[in-house]
Amino acid sequence: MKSGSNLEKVLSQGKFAVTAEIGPPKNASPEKLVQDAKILKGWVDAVNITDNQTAVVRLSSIAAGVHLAQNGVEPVVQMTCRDRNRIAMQSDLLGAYSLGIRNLLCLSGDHQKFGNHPQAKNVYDIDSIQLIDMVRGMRDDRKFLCGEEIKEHHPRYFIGAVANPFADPFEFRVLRLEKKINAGADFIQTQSIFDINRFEKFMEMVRRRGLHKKVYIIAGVTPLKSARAARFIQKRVAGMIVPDQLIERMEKAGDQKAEGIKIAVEQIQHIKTIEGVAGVHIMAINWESVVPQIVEMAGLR
Amino acid sequence: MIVAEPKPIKEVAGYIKDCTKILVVGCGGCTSVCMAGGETEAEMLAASLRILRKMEGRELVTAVTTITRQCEPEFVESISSKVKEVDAVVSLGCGVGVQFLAEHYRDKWVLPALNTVFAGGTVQAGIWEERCGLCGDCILHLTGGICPVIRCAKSILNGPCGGSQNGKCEINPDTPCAWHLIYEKLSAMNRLDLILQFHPAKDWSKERSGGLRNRKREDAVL
Amino acid sequence: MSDFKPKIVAFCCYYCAYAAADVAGSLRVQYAPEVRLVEIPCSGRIDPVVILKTFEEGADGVYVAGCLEGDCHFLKGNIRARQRVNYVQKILGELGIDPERLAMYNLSGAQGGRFAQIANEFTEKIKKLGPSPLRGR
Amino acid sequence: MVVGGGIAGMQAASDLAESGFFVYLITSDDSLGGRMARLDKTFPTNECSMCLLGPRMTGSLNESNINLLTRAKLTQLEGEAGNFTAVVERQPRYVDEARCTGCGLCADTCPIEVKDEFNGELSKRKAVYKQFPQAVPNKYAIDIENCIRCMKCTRVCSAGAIDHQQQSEILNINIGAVILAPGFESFNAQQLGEYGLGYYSNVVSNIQFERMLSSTGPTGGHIYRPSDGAVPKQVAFIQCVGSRDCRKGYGNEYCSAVCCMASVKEAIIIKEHKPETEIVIFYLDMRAFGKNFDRYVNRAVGQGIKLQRSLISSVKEDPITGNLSLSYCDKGQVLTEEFDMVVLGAGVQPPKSAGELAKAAGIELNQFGFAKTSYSNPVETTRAGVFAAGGFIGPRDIPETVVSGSAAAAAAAELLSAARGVSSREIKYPEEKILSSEQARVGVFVCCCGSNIAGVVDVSEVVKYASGLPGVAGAWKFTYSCSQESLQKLKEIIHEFHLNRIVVAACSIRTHLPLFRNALREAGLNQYYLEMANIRDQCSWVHRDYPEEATAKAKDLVAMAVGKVRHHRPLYLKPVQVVQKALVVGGGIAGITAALSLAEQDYQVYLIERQESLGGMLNQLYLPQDGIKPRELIEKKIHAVKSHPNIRVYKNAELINVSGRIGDFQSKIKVEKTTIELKHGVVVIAAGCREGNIKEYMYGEDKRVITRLEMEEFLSSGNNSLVKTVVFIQCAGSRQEGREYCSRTCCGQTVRQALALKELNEDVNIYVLYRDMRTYGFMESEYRRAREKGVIFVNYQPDSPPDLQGGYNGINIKVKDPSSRSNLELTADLVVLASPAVPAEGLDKLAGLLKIPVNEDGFLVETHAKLAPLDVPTPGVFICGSAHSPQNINEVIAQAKGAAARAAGVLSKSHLLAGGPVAKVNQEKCAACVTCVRLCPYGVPYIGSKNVAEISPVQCQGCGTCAGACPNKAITLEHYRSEQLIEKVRAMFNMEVARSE
Repeated sequence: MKSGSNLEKVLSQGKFAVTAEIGPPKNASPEKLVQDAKILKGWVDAVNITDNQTAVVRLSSIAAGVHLAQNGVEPVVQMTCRDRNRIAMQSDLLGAYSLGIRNLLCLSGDHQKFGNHPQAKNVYDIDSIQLIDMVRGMRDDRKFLCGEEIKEHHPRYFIGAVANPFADPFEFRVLRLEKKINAGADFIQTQSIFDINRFEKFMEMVRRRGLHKKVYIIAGVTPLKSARAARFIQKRVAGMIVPDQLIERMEKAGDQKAEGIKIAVEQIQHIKTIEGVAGVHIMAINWESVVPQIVEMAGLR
Repeated sequence: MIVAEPKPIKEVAGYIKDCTKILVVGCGGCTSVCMAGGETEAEMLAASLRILRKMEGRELVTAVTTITRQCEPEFVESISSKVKEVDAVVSLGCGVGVQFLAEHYRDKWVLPALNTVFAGGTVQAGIWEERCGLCGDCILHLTGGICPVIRCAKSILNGPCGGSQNGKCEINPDTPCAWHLIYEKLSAMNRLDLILQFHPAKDWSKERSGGLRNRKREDAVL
Repeated sequence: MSDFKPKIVAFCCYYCAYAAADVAGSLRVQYAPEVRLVEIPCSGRIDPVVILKTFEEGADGVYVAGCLEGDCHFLKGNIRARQRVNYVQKILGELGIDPERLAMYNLSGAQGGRFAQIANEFTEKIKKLGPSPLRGR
Repeated sequence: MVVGGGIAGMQAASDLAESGFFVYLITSDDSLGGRMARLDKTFPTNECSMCLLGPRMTGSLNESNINLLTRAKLTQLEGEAGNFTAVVERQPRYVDEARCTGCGLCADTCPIEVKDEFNGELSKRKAVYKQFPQAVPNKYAIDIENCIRCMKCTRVCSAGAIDHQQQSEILNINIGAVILAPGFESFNAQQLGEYGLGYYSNVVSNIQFERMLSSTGPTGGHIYRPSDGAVPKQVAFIQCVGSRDCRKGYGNEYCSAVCCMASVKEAIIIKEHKPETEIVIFYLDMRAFGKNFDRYVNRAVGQGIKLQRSLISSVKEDPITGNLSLSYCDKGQVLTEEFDMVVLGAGVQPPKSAGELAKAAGIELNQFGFAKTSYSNPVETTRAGVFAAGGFIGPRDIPETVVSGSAAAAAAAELLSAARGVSSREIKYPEEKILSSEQARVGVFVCCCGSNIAGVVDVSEVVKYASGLPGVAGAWKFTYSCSQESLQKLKEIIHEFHLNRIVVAACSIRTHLPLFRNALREAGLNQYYLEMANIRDQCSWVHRDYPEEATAKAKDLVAMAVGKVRHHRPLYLKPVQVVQKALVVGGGIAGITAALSLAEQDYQVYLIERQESLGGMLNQLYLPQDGIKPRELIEKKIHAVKSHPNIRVYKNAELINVSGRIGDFQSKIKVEKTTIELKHGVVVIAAGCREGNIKEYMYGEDKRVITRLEMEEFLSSGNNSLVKTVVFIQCAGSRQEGREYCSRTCCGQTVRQALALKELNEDVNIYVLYRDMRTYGFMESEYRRAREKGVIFVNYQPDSPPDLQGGYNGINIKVKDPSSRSNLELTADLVVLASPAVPAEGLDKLAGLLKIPVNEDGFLVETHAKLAPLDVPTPGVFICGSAHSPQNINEVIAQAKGAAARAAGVLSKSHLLAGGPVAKVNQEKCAACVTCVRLCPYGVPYIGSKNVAEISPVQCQGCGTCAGACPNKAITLEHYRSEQLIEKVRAMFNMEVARSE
């Protein structure tokens, strides 16, 4: 075991893992986090905490992770490269580990243009792959990025990375995934899958290169709340593909929410059959309450 | 070249509101080429400032001159007699030009008329685009001659990020994704191995954050 | 305002606008006497500095007149002229001078009547706008 | 030798001189100018005749290869083509031309007054006189018959020019060819007593009327009734006075071709002066057959000028009021109307001297007394080496006269090509003073242009004002600044006052700049030290009712010119090589004739034709014209082209690209699938015209309706036995909306076709439905013959065109006859439509390639409708034939030869001069930003080996687009530098400040 986290245990045992995701509040209260923890407890193996997602200021992902852990849910703390340089990042990595955090998801982060501080100076001292490499180096080589040895108590994270099978150039996405694996990623959480065919193709390429044997791939699923939301994702969110027939199906449905849940369940059931997929990551942002229902309907618990 | 763009005229007028005599100095270098600071624009600015003053009912005396490059002390010195005559100097050079003038003429206000925006080139007549981030540690040999430091909004070195779609950057659908371009170029040249290599964290000390940079060539020092 | 006699400068290309002015003459088409014509070989010769300084000197209105688009004696000079006129209009706006005081016209060398019409039209427009804020200052 | 100093003679002389020949230009008059000098304005542009003529006359006088002899007559011509000896008798002028300064003191003191024939005897002149103010040479002369030898003039002439003892002299001049261009005379309408000219004082001839309209004429440009000086309120014009009249002693059988348009023009000018004047033009057919003529007539009608199709048999005067009553027939009724004034549209006839001159030159005259020339070479007389031009060939307007002058020059140049350049002389100007460092001393010359300017603008005020402007050393007033006298004075003043910058406030730079530039050069100044202010075309003429504003504007314009000229720099022209080859586009009669003429003049010619065979329209014309069969003519010419060593023919060829400039063009032509590149110095466009589509009159619906071209074929086949009634419909598709012009060639062709039908079968019934029969000139005889043969001509009005119905027995036609107000019903076996002549396909594209403008009708637009009918604005490109406007074969041939002469003017030179007002790069300022390289429409600038922009002055077209864009002001367009333009503007405002202070 690299980190000894629950998620790592589940995955290494070959169980179909279930993770969820919550966004910390835009205030200084743990209340919402505690509530969400109560809802999710027992239904999922771990929960991702976003790091100032879409570049909007929120409660720190490390602090939020601690709140979840205290309420019985294992967190996956997300860390982006946008806001901190290599010094701050390593410092936070030490701190988070000291607070019991074991899972880390490394991302480059959304550009500040999309957030509430578009005037901010971004950092990008290092990129996401360099971050993975840095976290792996701290764990495996017991070294800081600069090469200095971490003499004792080095942090040992279960290192996650993201993959977006829906961004371009498509053929390169698998290669980049491999690059992340080579840098040290232990598990991969993908972008939300709506275009299941494309994901199938992606996985086929993954298998051809044998990557599914080197890393746990957790497929992202997002239940759609409404046809309008689906349309918005299709049109406005970069790196997402929502097939038209999906939107049409939502539009035709009497109860769009129920239809969204149904679709998510179907998707999970489909994903489960794809070789090389190690679990699902259910991203029901601002709709966390639906996660248990989906998990149940999909027969995951 | 250094690409600059004119500041709003009224802003410049504000800088010199207390002056009665100014010297408007164009630059025959980069800012001429990017049509922001040559003699034509210097004349335009001088006329504009005079017009604004005239409308206030106050006179503004302007002299206009252009020097070959504002970033050379000799050229800067060549206008000393003109500088002496005025209350302030308005420079249509880049940030370098303004500073060279200000350093050279210690007791004069030297005011910028341009915003210096980037190091770039003419992509077509009348359109200039950024190309170099002046990072001090060029990696273009690895990226097919396309700079991710300046052309990627995140400056990532192991791109493209997940926001790349249809070859465009997520932050602006008109801007090509630098990493997509790199991918295409390397793929066309059969050198995808370069992009698959892990690019370690960059030494940014050679970039501006490493402090004031200078360069010395021993044999050229007089 | 009725006794306001604007000073208007028309930069006219030799091949069309100036020729049209001559034709207006030979046809004795009468038009507003406020316009002062400055001949240039092609409307493309005009540059922003000349236009702006013309305003600075006190012109109430300025127009550039070139050949019909597509018919420029020098192929594209009139297109360039229009671009430059647009550019100076923007600057005039920045300076608080009505950009309407500057215009670009196109006409053929045979259109004496049109020349007169433009002169009248533009003079009327300037009369409505009143004296340039730079006049007499 | 060119005989005749009118516009034809001057054109021929200057074309020949340009082409490297030495020319003796002799005129029996005291001055150059001919008939055109008597005209006020010219149709259809209403341009001032004298203003057009002035520069021409001065140019002819100043051309170093023209030797002008006035009061000279050709009395004998011995020898043969290529080597003649001309005997010229020079009448004494009694004023020494070398000494006379044209000051006019002699005329002021002369006590003798005689009727001035130049002004139609409406005014008086002295016995020592000058024909007209702008006379060239600007020298006085003595009318010795009326001179009483009182010697007052001798005493007053300080130059000692008067010499009553001068004798006539006989000159024997060795020459290679002769061009006869003695012009024409007006028919003397006094011969027609019924119109009352000479008896009724308010009846005037058209020439008298022209003189009245002229600002230098007897009434200073105002129209007064000769009887009482009142301004006439009703004016009648009577057309065809002495024309189209075959009664002996009543004038001439032919149509004078110009009077319709002249009268319309005079009527329009009256309207301009006094819009309330009521004007009626009584005419038979409105013969507005030329380019833009119909539009001009329509404009006249739009202005309220009434056109009345009626023959006026007589004019009666009310002896008390002096008013004149005219009776005429309209819509079957006889009407009588009273007018204040009657103008007789007197026709033209050969000059009185024609017989004498023909005898001296050894040529034959035709039945009407004009020079006998061949249809296929309209400038060739019956004697080899002797050519004719202008009105001497037959009635024609100014552009056709100019064309024939050029054509005659070409014919002479073909004959004498071996002698080209042998006796020509180079112009030597005095060495230029170097003045660049000197302070500007501006001389301002303000022109009155008779009353053209002075009638509105207070010229003295302008002069006074100008003299006070900064940098001005003096200001002077000229009555006619373009007169010889003024130019001489200008030069003298330059020397006397050490002027180094000149402003001429007069008319347009478009017409007069070269003249004044030349004057500066002759005065030893750089020609670019000149600036003109157009205070006439752009001031006095257009602000007639606002003399105060016009004067203020004129002052501004003068101040502006002064402001600019002070910043002028001397500019120099450099010689560049000429590729002495021509490209002729179009292989019809025009192209072939032009190509042959140039080839005969020893230039290499590339002749390109779009079709697979040469010949063009003439391949489809069968009926002989003036005894010449078009098809035979064209076959003969095609053979000549094919066998000529100097001509290279490309068929199935299309011009696809032209670059370069006058003297050095590079063209790409596509011949089938290959592209060929040609280098040449000039281009002659002879793209011709084609038969336009007809939508009217059941054409295409009924096979019995055919076009005039189809009729040619029908007649040539001889298969016409079944045809009993033929109806011709004129103007089918011409002179209507969208095609507002006359196709010119149809009326003559219809008459020929009708006569040919009658010849084949005397019994065939022929009707011609027409709007105006435009059988102008000598074609009138055929029109008359057709009527004699029984062809019935029925007029129709455009608002009620003939109505056609197809029937079993024939086509039923109904037409309203306006003269009888009845409906005529006809049944025709064959209907022939006078189809329109429209621009050739692709002419617009061709025009685009060569940057030639096209008019509303799609034909090419020449540089000047009157005086430069074969030139276009693009230097080195010339046009001829029906691409210019629809024309008859002989006219096309004349144009083609004329274009060849114009082209030869370029090709004869090994070098042209280039430079002057072109773009110049200040290399120190150039940042090599490449803006100019990208911007130049001609691709001239490039970044050279010095890493800065370079612009070749030879290739630069001088538009200044680069200068307008250069971000560091490294490029200047010389003569139009920014500071020059700004100073020009500033001058006008500075003055305003000065005035308000």
